Amino acid sequence: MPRNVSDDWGQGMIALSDYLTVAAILFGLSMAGMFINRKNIIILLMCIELMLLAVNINFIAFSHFLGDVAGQIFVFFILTVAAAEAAIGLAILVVLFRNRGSINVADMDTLKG
Amino acid sequence: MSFEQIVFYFFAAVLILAAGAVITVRSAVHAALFLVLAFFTTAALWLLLEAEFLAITLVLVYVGAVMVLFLFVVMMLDINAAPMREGFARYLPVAALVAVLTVVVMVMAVGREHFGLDQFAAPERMSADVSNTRMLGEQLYTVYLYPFEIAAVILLVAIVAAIALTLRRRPGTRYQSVEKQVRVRSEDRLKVIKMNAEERK
Amino acid sequence: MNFEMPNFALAMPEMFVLGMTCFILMVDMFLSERSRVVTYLLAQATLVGAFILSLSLFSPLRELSFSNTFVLDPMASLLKLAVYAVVFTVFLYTRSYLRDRNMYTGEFYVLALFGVLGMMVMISAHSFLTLYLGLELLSLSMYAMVALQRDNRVASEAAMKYFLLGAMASAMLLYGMSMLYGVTGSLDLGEVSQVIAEGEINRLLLVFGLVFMLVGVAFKLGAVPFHMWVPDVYHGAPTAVTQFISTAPKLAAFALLIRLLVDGLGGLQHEWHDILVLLAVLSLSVGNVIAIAQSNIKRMLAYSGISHAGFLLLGVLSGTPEGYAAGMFYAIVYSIMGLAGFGMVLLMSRVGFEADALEDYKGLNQRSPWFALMMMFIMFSMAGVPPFIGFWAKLSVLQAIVSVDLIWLAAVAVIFSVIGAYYYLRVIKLMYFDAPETTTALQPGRELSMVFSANALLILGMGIFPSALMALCLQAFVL
Amino acid sequence: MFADLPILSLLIWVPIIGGLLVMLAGSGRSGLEAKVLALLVSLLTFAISLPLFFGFDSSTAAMQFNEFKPWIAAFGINYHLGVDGISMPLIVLTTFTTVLVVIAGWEVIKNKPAQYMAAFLIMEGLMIGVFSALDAMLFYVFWEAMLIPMFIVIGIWGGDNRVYATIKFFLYTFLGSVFMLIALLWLYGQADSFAILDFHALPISATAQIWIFLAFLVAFAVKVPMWPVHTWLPDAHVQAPTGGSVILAAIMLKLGAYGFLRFSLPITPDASQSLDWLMIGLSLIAIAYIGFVALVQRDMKKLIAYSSIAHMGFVTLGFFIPWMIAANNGGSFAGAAMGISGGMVQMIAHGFVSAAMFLCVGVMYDRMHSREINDYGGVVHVMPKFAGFMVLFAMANAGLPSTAGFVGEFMVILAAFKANFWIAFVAATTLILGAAYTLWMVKRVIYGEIVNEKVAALKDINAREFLILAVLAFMVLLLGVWPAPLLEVMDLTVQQLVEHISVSKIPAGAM
Amino acid sequence: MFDSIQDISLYIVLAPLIGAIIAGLFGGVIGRAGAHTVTIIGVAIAFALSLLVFKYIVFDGMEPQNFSVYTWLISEGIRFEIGFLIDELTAMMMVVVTFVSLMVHIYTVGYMSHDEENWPSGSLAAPNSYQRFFSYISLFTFSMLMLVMANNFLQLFFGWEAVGLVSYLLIGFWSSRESAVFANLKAFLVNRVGDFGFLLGIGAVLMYFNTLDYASVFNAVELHKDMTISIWPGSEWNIITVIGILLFIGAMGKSAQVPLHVWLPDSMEGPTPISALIHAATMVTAGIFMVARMSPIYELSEVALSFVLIIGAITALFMGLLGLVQHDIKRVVAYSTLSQLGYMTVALGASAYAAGVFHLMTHAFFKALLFLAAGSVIIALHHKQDMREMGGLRKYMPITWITSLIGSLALIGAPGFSGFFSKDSIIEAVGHSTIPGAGFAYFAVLAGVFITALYSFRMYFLVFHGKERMDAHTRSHLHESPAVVTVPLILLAIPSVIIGWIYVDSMVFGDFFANAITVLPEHDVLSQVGFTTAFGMILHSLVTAPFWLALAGVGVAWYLYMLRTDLPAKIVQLPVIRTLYALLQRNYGFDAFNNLVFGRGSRGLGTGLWKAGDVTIIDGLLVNGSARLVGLISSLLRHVQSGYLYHYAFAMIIGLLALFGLFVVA
Repeated sequence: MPRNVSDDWGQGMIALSDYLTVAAILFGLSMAGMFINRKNIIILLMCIELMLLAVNINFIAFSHFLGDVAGQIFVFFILTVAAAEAAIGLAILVVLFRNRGSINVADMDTLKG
Repeated sequence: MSFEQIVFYFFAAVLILAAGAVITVRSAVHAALFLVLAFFTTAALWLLLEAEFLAITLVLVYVGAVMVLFLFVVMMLDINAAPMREGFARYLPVAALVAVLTVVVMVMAVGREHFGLDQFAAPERMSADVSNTRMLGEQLYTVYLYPFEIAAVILLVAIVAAIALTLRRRPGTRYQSVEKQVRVRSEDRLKVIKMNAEERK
Repeated sequence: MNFEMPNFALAMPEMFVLGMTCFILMVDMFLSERSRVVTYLLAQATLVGAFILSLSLFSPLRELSFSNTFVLDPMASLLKLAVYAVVFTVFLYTRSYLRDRNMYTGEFYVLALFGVLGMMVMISAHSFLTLYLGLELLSLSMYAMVALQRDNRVASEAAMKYFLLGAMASAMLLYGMSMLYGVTGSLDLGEVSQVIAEGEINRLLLVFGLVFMLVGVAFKLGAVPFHMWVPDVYHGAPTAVTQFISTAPKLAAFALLIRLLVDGLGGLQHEWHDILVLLAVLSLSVGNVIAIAQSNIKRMLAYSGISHAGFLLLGVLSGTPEGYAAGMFYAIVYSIMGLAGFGMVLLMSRVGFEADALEDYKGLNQRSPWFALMMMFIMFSMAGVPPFIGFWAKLSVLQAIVSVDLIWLAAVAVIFSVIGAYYYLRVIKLMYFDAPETTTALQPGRELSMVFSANALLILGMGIFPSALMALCLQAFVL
Repeated sequence: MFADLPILSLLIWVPIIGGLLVMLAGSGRSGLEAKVLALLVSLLTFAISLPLFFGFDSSTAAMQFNEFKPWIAAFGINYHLGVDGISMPLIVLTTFTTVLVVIAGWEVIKNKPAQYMAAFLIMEGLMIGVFSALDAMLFYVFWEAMLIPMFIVIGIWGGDNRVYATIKFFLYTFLGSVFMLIALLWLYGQADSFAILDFHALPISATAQIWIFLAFLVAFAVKVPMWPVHTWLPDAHVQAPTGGSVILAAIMLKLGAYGFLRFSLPITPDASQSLDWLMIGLSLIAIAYIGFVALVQRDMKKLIAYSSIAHMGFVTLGFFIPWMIAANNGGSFAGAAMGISGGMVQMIAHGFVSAAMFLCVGVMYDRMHSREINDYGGVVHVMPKFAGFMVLFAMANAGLPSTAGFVGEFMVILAAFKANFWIAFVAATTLILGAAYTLWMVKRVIYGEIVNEKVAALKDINAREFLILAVLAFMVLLLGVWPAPLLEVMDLTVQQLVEHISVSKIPAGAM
Repeated sequence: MFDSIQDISLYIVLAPLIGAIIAGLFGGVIGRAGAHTVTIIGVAIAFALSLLVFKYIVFDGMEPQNFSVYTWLISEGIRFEIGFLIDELTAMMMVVVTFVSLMVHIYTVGYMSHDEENWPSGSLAAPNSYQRFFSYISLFTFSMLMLVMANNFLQLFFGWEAVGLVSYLLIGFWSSRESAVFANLKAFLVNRVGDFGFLLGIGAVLMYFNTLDYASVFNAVELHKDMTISIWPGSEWNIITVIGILLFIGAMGKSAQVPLHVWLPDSMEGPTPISALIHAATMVTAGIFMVARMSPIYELSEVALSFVLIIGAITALFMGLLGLVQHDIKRVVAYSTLSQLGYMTVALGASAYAAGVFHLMTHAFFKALLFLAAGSVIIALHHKQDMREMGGLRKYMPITWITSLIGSLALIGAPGFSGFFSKDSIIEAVGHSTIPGAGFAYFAVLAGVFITALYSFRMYFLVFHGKERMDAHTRSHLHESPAVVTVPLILLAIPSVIIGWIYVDSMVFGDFFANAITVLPEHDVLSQVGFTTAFGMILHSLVTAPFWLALAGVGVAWYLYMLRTDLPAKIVQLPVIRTLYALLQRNYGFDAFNNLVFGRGSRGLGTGLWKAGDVTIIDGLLVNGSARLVGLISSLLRHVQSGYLYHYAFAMIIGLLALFGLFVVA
């Protein structure tokens, strides 16, 4: 028996779905960012960070609502990996820039077909 | 509307606006700053979710380190704001449509129908003496020992990779290599080759 | 809290590889250019040692450790052994290539070995967490390796594309994991599987998570439509790196697939079956069809790899142990063929000349008949013509799907493999039927030509006696 | 006496290993060592195959010279060899033809002769493997592997348009056979074995039979080739070197027909029955349609290639006639064996005749480097010995009685008459069409005035060519005058086959 | 010396075969003399032994011999044998074949003595052409003997085709002549049309009798006489009729009955000896022999008989007419042969098998004689064959002249000559026949008598009498042919005169063929004719139409070609005649029709099927088309791989969305 939506309001509590929705929107936005942006690769790297952030929100929200710490642990690792990823991504970006003098996404079209 | 809700909606809104800004602003520096904003707001949300340690970590590590790195690279590469590529506007509606569709589907899936309060009741607040950090720590060094080690290796890889990729032994600079000089043989220096006369085409 | 001391012995190979890699990392710092061979030998020794360790740990049992985040089962052992062997061969193949191109550095070996470690973690993962971490360890190593030749324009472009798309894919994978975690309440594959089996969870949500996860897996495998990185990266990366990333990681990706879909989401077989069918058909068609239009052999092999991924998926989607065994057999066989295929490119290349245009293979039979013959073996094997090993791989996969009455799918698969045969034949045509543009014979190093010949002959030899490997793969799933 | 020797294995592996040795021996430019070695290997193989014929027990329809070794346990695939009256003559034909091909290529092949000889020897072993395999997967392995040497042979030593032809050949046949593979896998799922004889005994529902039959059909029809999947053959023949054409025509086409006998008929008798109209229709189209097409060819090899298609039409016609015979004779299959035997004889005969025809064209091509009929005329005046052979083989191709070409056609037409007058009627048009296109070519090439200087400068056949053609002529006449030994060998096997196919395999209760 | 008739029969067939093989394969070694010696000896042995067999069978009253030589093959228990059936019919045919063949062999020694002149200079085929020719005719003798001695349909067909093969080789013997190689191709193909029917006939026999052995078939034929076969739905044909007609189609090809006669005139491109041997005396009568041999079958089907009768009648009449307009001496004889074959066929159709066979025999002698005589003339005139360049040869070539006259008289059926007895029997028999078509046939054969006389004597007068129209050079070299030519003429002239007297009683009206030929009482027209002696027949003929018609023919010929030589040209100009003449000149348009419909038509069809079917639809559209389509798709699809990262990301997201759409939302 689904409760009326306004009930949740009335309770003054934030539902899990609220967090998940925020994360979903964030995820969607950052995904869109991956293909909307055609100018600067750095922004793509930031989109990745945003995507991971969305995932992290998911995990933490689940962790909270499940009362299970594993989700937070996972986020801990994701944060670690994301940092590493950022480091490598930026390193590659630097290499790329040195080779091409540009980090324009649209300029990366040597390889195709 | 409770205080919690106000906090939540405020930060959620800021978060989404910041994220939207990240993907749309022209300047990479601005994007990075908006990203910092997004991290801050996220940290606030996490506090609502009683993940204090991670919230702090996010701010410290991400805002304090990762984003600085980003900004550093942005500044270092000194990229001019390139003009918008032509056809972007033409392409945008399709892109927006796809993005919206994706979001709609996702939101439908994670909406209240499946994750409302009646499916997932809000848990009781934890008592003040429960240390989020301790909880994590205990788990991390016991149950998650193995992942923890791997994460360490990942960081090592990142270090190695970053150094390997960016540490420059400048190819242009000339320096002596004594050992090579000692080892040199005449045939390495001078090679007599025979070529057939080539016909001019 | 109750915490059981983990059984470290099971992870001996991982620990050994990690230790050795760190050791190499340090040793390498003190080595001069001349004595780099030490690094090389140490790296090989690492693999040999790991091989011996894994072999000694081989048992038909399924053992868990590290609070169930780690599993060692026959599949894991077998795949790990295969990974060592493949990477060992890659090192053999690539030494002269790296030396000639200023890439003969400790970093290459260290990164590759970290990659191996990542694969091992994935293969032995029994939790979303370890799966993810293994995947990232592997991926990060590979991103770096692609860009390792720092002054190579295309390589850096390839690395960037690979990195961005890879990161996006792993984000999607993570999103899927988070959903599954949310609905099942556990990261442990065994528990997840159990919860799903209880059947109280909304399947829609499970599928929602599943789709996200599959995107990540499909990306790793290079399955259409998540394949776009494959041609560009294979093409752009230095051939040595291409050889690495096109072979061993496929084994790990297979493990990822099995761990996630079978160990974790076995209860959703009905759902993922349909998705895999779609991905498989798309991969087979797009891979084979686009490969026809390629003029660069590395790109061609990349598209061929995409189609092979499709075949691999066919084995898994059958949902039977025989099918998984067939998929594993396919993955191993593919990596053997991929080694040889890119090995040929390595063999043909000289300093300053990558020999990756198909045109470069013209008249090879006139120049070096032996290598042409070996390359012919490889091409026919990839095309799935008996008596080469590629045929048995396709056969076992087809058998798996026929046995679950997916005959139409088998028909689709074979039609596309016939279309695919065309571009393999074209290579043979270039080598055998066209006149060469130069008459000089290939002069690869002895090591390279021997390992290449052995590789190609293995393709033939295993084609004639495929029984042992097949039996091993089957043992891994059918106890 | 020979029972303890693994004759079939020897027949498969001696040429394959011999071929590898030849390839290794062939470093010399002239490749004389390689050629001599190749000749020895082919002769040895032929010698090994003789006990097969003379030691064959024609009083039983069971498999003989059996060999059995487990091969791939995971799939229950075994190295299982054996021959019966259907496969044995084809094996001997293979070993015989290979000797001729080796000799025929002796001086003609200048470019990499060792590889050339090696390819043929390896092909020989693989083809024998196809004929002797009693395990479906073993059969398939040989079946496919055989494409490789042929692909190479046409591609390297072929004519100007060889690449197109050889790729077409490969893909066409490859496409055909992969469907067979699926059918075999399905059967494996049902029988839990890849043994062909187990497949024979397996009850299969009607629908499944139809699908299996169609899958086999694609594979075998391409190979035979049947209309409309025949277009690879003219191209392949025209472009192939003489030896390639000879093997292609003499043996490879037979593989498809053999497949029908070994797989389609006994495994899916009910489907064969319900689709026999299709098979007969296609066969008749091959005979009549292709006959007309052959009539207008300007390229000799193309003409003979088309004639091969027409002749193979008789083979398939003979194979699929039994049910019509039964329908027309109140369920009695009497006379069906004659159709099948006729098809078999036609296969053997066509092996000799088409080989001879292609060798004849090869003889001329080696001298003139043209296959165009228009470039020739009056060859008899400069090459009388050759002309004699050519006319003989042409007559055999036209199905003249007392030559090999007649026996099979005769038997098939007789059997066809039992089934339906009009089938026999269309089939018998080959008497006219076959004669028309063959003799028209003979008229233009052999007879008439010497048309140009190049023809005037032709030299008659040398001893090597004479030997080959004479041996073939002898075989063509022998088979035409006294086919009884051949029939004796296959008679029981064919009768058993007819018995087998006359019983429905649809499981009781299922339709 | 000879153990049994089995052995003798074997020697009879093997002797010419061995001769042929020796002359053919070792011609270069043994030389010309060797070649003709060995083949003549071979045929002579065959002839002598045939006489012996004839003696055994006819005079000693030996039972017909039916035995197998070896088993050709066994399939499903049905044995296909090679074997001999020797009865009166066979014995007679053997004697005729070997005799004529022997004569032709001897004659050939003279006729071909300068054969190298007929070859282009430098041809390597020329040196052994002489030996090859002997080899061929010996091979022919072997084949013909196999045909007539067969005891089963299979061997009959073997011989049938083998004689066709030799005929093919011999018509095209001078292989540098375009017309010759065209003619031999045509002959073979037209014969193949006949064989087509013949083979189907054999198929029908096997289907219903399960054996191809004559004796078994004939024994069982009664049982099958009411069986029917459904040729197309709703039309049931009597099986005996079907078999009869199909077999007869074979005979139509071999014995050149309308409309399959077109090859015979063209076959005159071959050397004259073979025109005599093959295309007049023996091979072309194979069809007649076959039908006679099959009399037990034909007797049971009036429809088949009627068919035979009508075809024969048409051939007899209309082919004779063609003889009137020919200028080539050999062609006149050739059309005469056609016409006579028509007579024989008519006899068969009227169930007067004996008369037909008897005519076959007499015709063999006199037609061989006429051909060889024509050959003799041709030799004398240096291979000129146009009668408009002949005339008055009587005084130069007395032996040829007199033998030709004998031959012509025999041909027109002058009473007392062999042709008279046989032809008159046929006419009488047809007159008594009652089967459908008999009336027309009777008219045709009667008219034929007049026409035969007319063209025969037209030829005779044009060649041997009247003005000498040849050029001076030729005339100066005119002389009688050598003995090897004239002796056979004389030897053939003898039976042409006397054979009728000897055998008409027993063969036609007696029981000579009782063992070999079956005639149902209701068809037995010959017994109704009822002569008893040869002499009685002559007497009777004087009061019947044929005699007077023949006389009239001779008279008209004499008038037109001796007295008023200007008339024929004028007659031809008459309005109706002109059209008719043109029609005759064109062989009633048969050749044009065949060329257009079968020649061009089949090539057109072939081209159409090839270009439209194979090249365009199958190869172009399906095979290459699908390859091109894949290639096109490939080159289009590769542009999806644009190189732009955002496209790649977009593709991934689209993929994700698609998976949602398919598996989550749905």
